[in-house]
Amino acid sequence: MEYQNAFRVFFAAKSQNEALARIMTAAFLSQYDPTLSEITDVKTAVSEAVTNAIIHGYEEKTGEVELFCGYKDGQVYIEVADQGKGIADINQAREPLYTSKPELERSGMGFTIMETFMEGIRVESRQGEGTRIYMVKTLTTE
Amino acid sequence: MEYQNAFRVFFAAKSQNEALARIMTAAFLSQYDPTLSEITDVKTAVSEAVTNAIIHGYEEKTGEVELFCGYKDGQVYIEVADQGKGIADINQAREPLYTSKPELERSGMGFTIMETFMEGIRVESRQGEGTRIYMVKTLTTE
Amino acid sequence: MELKFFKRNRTLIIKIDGEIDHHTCETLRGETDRAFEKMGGKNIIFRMGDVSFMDSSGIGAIIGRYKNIQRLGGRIAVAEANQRVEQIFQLSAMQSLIPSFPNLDLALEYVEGGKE
Amino acid sequence: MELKFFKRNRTLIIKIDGEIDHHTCETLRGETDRAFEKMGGKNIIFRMGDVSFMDSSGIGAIIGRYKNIQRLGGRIAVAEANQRVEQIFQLSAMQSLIPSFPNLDLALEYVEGGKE
Ligand SMILES: Nc1ncnc2c1ncn2[C@@H]1O[C@H](COP(=O)(O)OP(=O)(O)O)[C@@H](O)[C@H]1O
Ligand SMILES: Nc1ncnc2c1ncn2[C@@H]1O[C@H](COP(=O)(O)OP(=O)(O)O)[C@@H](O)[C@H]1O
Repeated sequence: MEYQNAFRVFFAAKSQNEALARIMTAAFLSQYDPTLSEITDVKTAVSEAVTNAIIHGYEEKTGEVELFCGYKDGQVYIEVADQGKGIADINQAREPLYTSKPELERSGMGFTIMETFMEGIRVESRQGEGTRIYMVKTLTTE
Repeated sequence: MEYQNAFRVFFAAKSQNEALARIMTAAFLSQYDPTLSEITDVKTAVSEAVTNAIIHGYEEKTGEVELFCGYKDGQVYIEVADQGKGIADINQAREPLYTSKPELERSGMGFTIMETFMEGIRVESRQGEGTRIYMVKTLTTE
Repeated sequence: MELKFFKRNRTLIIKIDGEIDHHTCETLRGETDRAFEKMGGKNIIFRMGDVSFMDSSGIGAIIGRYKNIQRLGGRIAVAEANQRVEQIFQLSAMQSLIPSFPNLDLALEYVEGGKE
Repeated sequence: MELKFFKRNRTLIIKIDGEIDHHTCETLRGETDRAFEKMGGKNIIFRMGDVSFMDSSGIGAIIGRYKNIQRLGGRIAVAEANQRVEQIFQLSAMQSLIPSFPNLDLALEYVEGGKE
């Protein structure tokens, strides 16, 4: 796809970069005069996906997280990817309240939030190879 | 080099992304409690290098700009690269007030500003292949 | 994220300022548990009026505190959550365990109303 | 970046708010030249007290306006530049052509003091 504008960033799988990923996303989005609520929707979804890459993908060990933001014709395209553990059962993972890490006080609501705040979400994952999440959101334009 | 934290972003060579590059840099830096003046120094240097990639490297045509920010032991490492035109004479390019684009009202002060606001700057360039700028800055730590 | 701790009767009140994510939740959890141990008390209220961002990590941390507190017979509530935070609570159906009140007084009334 | 245009005597005053970079300079140049043509006048003052960021593109744009104005016998000055903006002016030795004043009154006095 030919995006009107896009960036792709790779950053260390460290929890302080969750905020960095949100700021980058918000700064990119703000070029397109989104509503505050749209910015927060996308930031929240990105935060969930990046957090998952760090704690589930890499299990809080070293690794690199990839974040892509693209814009085309009023739609924002997000990708978040890791080359970590992968997801064995994607359907189970996407169930509300399911978490494989209750000991870390995870709520199991990450995927549900991504699905609620974005329009489409697609999960590609292979065990031992990693996970890539695709999300889309249409911005209201005046 | 093993950085304590780092990101590498690739974005479209569009002038609105000059601000995006500055925001990303500032957000990364702010993890390390820099002074406001240090943030501005690095933002200004990044802005010069990214602008150069867009207007000189790609001559305002399509292309991708790369920005790297790394942190290690109190020092910030910046790289800005393009795969554009390249610089024929690097010494001439670095002279204060030299510009190859006076018709665009460039001041020829970009390199001088990078040198003033950062501690070390290294320029790698090959005609027809592109340019990569390396810059370092030590943050004052309390 | 910044945290401020107050004690009112037998309730620890935690005022949260800033962003709640997986990164800041570590601090939120640790400091809350430490304050609860040090200051004593039975119940917890999270004042969330100045929370500028929250993702699902916040739900995990609040439910985690609920589990600890509940074992000791205490109650937990949330006060002043904005619309966005409220929406995330609703998604998680957390409110059946941890009610959310528009202001501190109502939250206090609820938590202090628990049995001795 | 936001621009506001005022006219005082024979001087066009441009108040710049926000960030000056290569991207916003296009607007800065275009709108300044249009306003100068429409509002008439002889001199230009850039009020820069609310400039939050400026890189070397700003120097290029100001010198560009200087060249146009000077041809018509006008003067150009900068007012209220903060320390950072001032530092960038100094690096470029621009101040020999375009003086910088702490306030608008001094800048006006200078530009209006040019010969008829
Ligand atoms: N990037 C990932 N890599 C590996 N496993 C993942 C990844 N993202 C999600 N998962 C799996 O999906 C489950 C559900 O994810 P989610 O709904 O975000 O809840 P939570 O993060 O609270 O566990 C996780 O517990 C984990 O097992
Ligand atoms: N990324 C680049 N690709 C090609 N040429 C460049 C690049 N960066 C700088 N140059 C050359 O170096 C000159 C001086 O750059 P600089 O000091 O930033 O001044 P300015 O951008 O105002 O021209 C430019 O005019 C250009 O010829």
